Amino acid sequence: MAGRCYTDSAFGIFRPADAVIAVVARLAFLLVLVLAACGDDADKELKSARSWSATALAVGRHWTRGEVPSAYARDTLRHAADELRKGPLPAAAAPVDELVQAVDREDRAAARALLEALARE
Amino acid sequence: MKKLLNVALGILTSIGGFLDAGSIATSAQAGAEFGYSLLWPIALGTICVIFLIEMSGRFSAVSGSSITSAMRKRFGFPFFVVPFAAGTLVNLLVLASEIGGVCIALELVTGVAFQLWAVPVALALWGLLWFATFDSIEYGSAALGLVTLAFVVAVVLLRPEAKELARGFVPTLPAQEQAHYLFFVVSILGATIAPYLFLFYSSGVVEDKWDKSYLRANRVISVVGMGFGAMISMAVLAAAALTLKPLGILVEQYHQAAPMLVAPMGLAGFYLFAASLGIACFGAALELSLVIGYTFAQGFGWSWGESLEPRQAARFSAVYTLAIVLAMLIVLSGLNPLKLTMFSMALTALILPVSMVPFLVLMNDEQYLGEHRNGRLSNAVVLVTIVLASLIALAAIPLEIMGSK
Amino acid sequence: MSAREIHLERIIGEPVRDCTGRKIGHLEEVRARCVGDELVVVDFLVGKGALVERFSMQLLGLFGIGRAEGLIVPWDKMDLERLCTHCPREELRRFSGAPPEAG
Amino acid sequence: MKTTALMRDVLDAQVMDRNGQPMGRVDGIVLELGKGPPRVTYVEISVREAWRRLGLRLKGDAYRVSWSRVIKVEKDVHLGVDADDTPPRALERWLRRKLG
Repeated sequence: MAGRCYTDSAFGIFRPADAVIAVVARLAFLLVLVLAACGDDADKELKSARSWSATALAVGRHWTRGEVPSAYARDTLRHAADELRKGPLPAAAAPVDELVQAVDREDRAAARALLEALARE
Repeated sequence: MKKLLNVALGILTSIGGFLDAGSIATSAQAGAEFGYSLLWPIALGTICVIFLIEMSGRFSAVSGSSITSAMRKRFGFPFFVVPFAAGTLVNLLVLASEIGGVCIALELVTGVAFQLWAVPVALALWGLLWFATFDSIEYGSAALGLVTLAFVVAVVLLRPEAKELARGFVPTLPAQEQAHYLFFVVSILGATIAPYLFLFYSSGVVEDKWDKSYLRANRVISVVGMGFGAMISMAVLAAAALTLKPLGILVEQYHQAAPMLVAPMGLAGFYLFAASLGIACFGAALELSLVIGYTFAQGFGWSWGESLEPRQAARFSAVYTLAIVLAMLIVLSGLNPLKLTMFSMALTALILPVSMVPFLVLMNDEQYLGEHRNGRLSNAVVLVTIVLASLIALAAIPLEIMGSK
Repeated sequence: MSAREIHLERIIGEPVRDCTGRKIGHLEEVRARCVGDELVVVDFLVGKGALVERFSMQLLGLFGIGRAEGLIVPWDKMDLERLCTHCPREELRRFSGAPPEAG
Repeated sequence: MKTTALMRDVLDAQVMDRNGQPMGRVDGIVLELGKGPPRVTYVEISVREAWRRLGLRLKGDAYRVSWSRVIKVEKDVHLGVDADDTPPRALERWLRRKLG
C-alpha cells in the first residue's frame, strides 16, 4: 500500500462537490424509469384479501385442532375480518365473523363446519 | 482458558443476538411472498456482516478506541454529526420496532392489544439496563435467544427440497413485482448489515479491554457467530416459504407468521414462535438502547460503560432512558409494528454508506491500526455491498411508499 | 502588545492563498513542538482539503491508488489572520504521501 | 523532538482528567500570535464551540485549560486537573445528584 498520507487529519468544512449532485440526478432518473414498471394497486388488494381469508382458514383449522390458543385465534380472526371488510371482497368477512363467535363460544364443531364452507368458496 | 470462554460467549451472543424484529419480519414476508428466491440477499448481507464484525473487533482491539469515538477524532465534529444524527434516528426507529416486536409477542399469547404492552415492556427494558449487571443481560438474553433455533428445527421437520433451496442463493429478479422484490432485497440487507451490531460489538471489545492477542478469537467469533446467526434468519425465510407461500398467506401482520411453526410443531410451535419473537426482539432492544447511549457518550466524551453504575455514567444512562421512552411513544402510537420494522430496515440500508464508508476509511488508517489495516478484499466486499444496498434503497423505498398506500 | 488569538478549529479546512493571491489549497494540519514548557507552532500543511475530493482520494487510497499531496508552509511564512503566505507557492516545499517530519 | 499534529492528535480528541475520568472532547485549540512562532495557549472543551464549527451560534461558556496543564497527548489528551470541579462535568454532577 502506498505510504498513507499523513495529513488526512480532520477537515472542517462540509462542501458537496458537483460529483455528488450529478450522481443524485442520475438516480432520480433511474427512479422514474422503475416507477413506470409499478404494478397497479387493484391486484395488490385482491392478493391481500385472498391472503387474509387464507389466514382465517389456516388459523381456524389450527384452533379446531387445539394447536393455537383461543386468545390468538380470536385476535387474528378479528384482524382478518376487519381487513376483509376494508378490501375488495367485503362479503368474505361475514363467515370470518361467525368463526370469531364460534371461538368465543369455544364451539369447535361449529367452527369446523364454517371452515368447510369457507374453504369451498 | 479465559480467551476460550470469551470466544464461546462471543459466539453465543452472536447467535442468540442475531435474530431481531428486522430479520424475522423481512425473512418471514420474503419467504411467504417470493419463496426461496430471496435467500441470496441474506447470504450477501451475512458475508458483509462477517467482514464488518471482524473489522470492528479488530479496530477496537488494536486501537483501543470505539468506532464512534475514533470517527469523531478522525473526521472532526462537523463531519461526525452526519453519521451520528442519521444513525441515532434510525437506531431509534429500530428500537421502536424491537419494542413493538416484544409487544406483539405478548399480544399473540394473551390477545391483549400490543399498545397496552408498550409501557410494561419499556419499563422491563429500562429496569434491566438500570439495575442488572451487563453480563447477566448480555449472556442471559443470548442464551434465551437460542430458542430461535426453533426455526431451524421447523425447516428440518418440513423437509425442504434441497435443489430448490440452493437455487434461492442465486441472485435473480422475478418477472413481475420487481419493485416489491427489490424492496425486500434492501430490507433484508438493512436487517442483516445492522450498524448497531458493530457499534455494540466494538464498545464491548473496548469495555472488556481486548488487545491484539484477541485477533484470532475475534475472527472465529465473527465467522462462526454471524454464520450460525444468519442460518437462523434463512430458516425463518425457508419456513415461511414452506408453510405460508403454498396457502397464499402474505405476512402483513406478525399474527400471520405464527402458523410457520404451528404447522410443523403444533401448539409447542405456536409458543416457540411467540417466545422467539419476544426474546429476540427484547435482546436486540437492550443492545440498541445501549448503542444509542454509547453513540452520545463516545461522541461527546462522557463516561460510559455497561459495568458502570448509572450514577457513575449519569448522562449515558439518561440518554438510553430517553431513547426507550421515545421508542415506547412510537409503539404507543399504534403504528403497525411490521410496517415500522420494514421501513426502518430499508432506511438502514439507505444510510449504510453514511455510517460505513467513514468506518472503512478508519479501517485503512495507519495511525489507528498500523499493519492490522484492511486488505483489499475486505475493503472491496464491504464497499460493493454498501453501495449496492444504498442504491437499491434509493429506488425501492419510494416505490414501496407508492405501492402500499 | 495585544495578544492576538486564533481559534484553530475555525480556520481548519479554509482556503489558503499565496502572496500573489492564488489559491494553493486548504489548511489541513498545524504541527507544533515543545520548546521549554511551551508548545510552539513549527509549520502548517496545506492540501486538497475539500471533503468529497478528500474522500474520493481516501477511497482511492484504500486501493493503493493516488496519494494526497500538499505544501509545507513554515510558521514564519504564514499570515494566520488572513490565511495567506508571505511567499509565492513555488518557494514552498511540496510533499506527497507522508510528509517529512517537521523541519 | 516529538512534534504534535494539532488536528490529528489534539482537536476532537477524548479528554481525560488526572484520575482517568472522561471530561469531554477537545472542541477548540487557541493559538496566541506574537513576534515569534504562534504559541498554543489554550485547549477548549465546549459544546458551544463544537456546534459553532457547524455554523450554529449557541450561548454558553467555553471551558479553557491552559496548555501547561496538559500532561500528555497519546490516544487521549490527559489533563492535570480534577474533572469533578470543572464545567464540562457540571451536567454529569447535577444528574448524579438527581439519581441520589
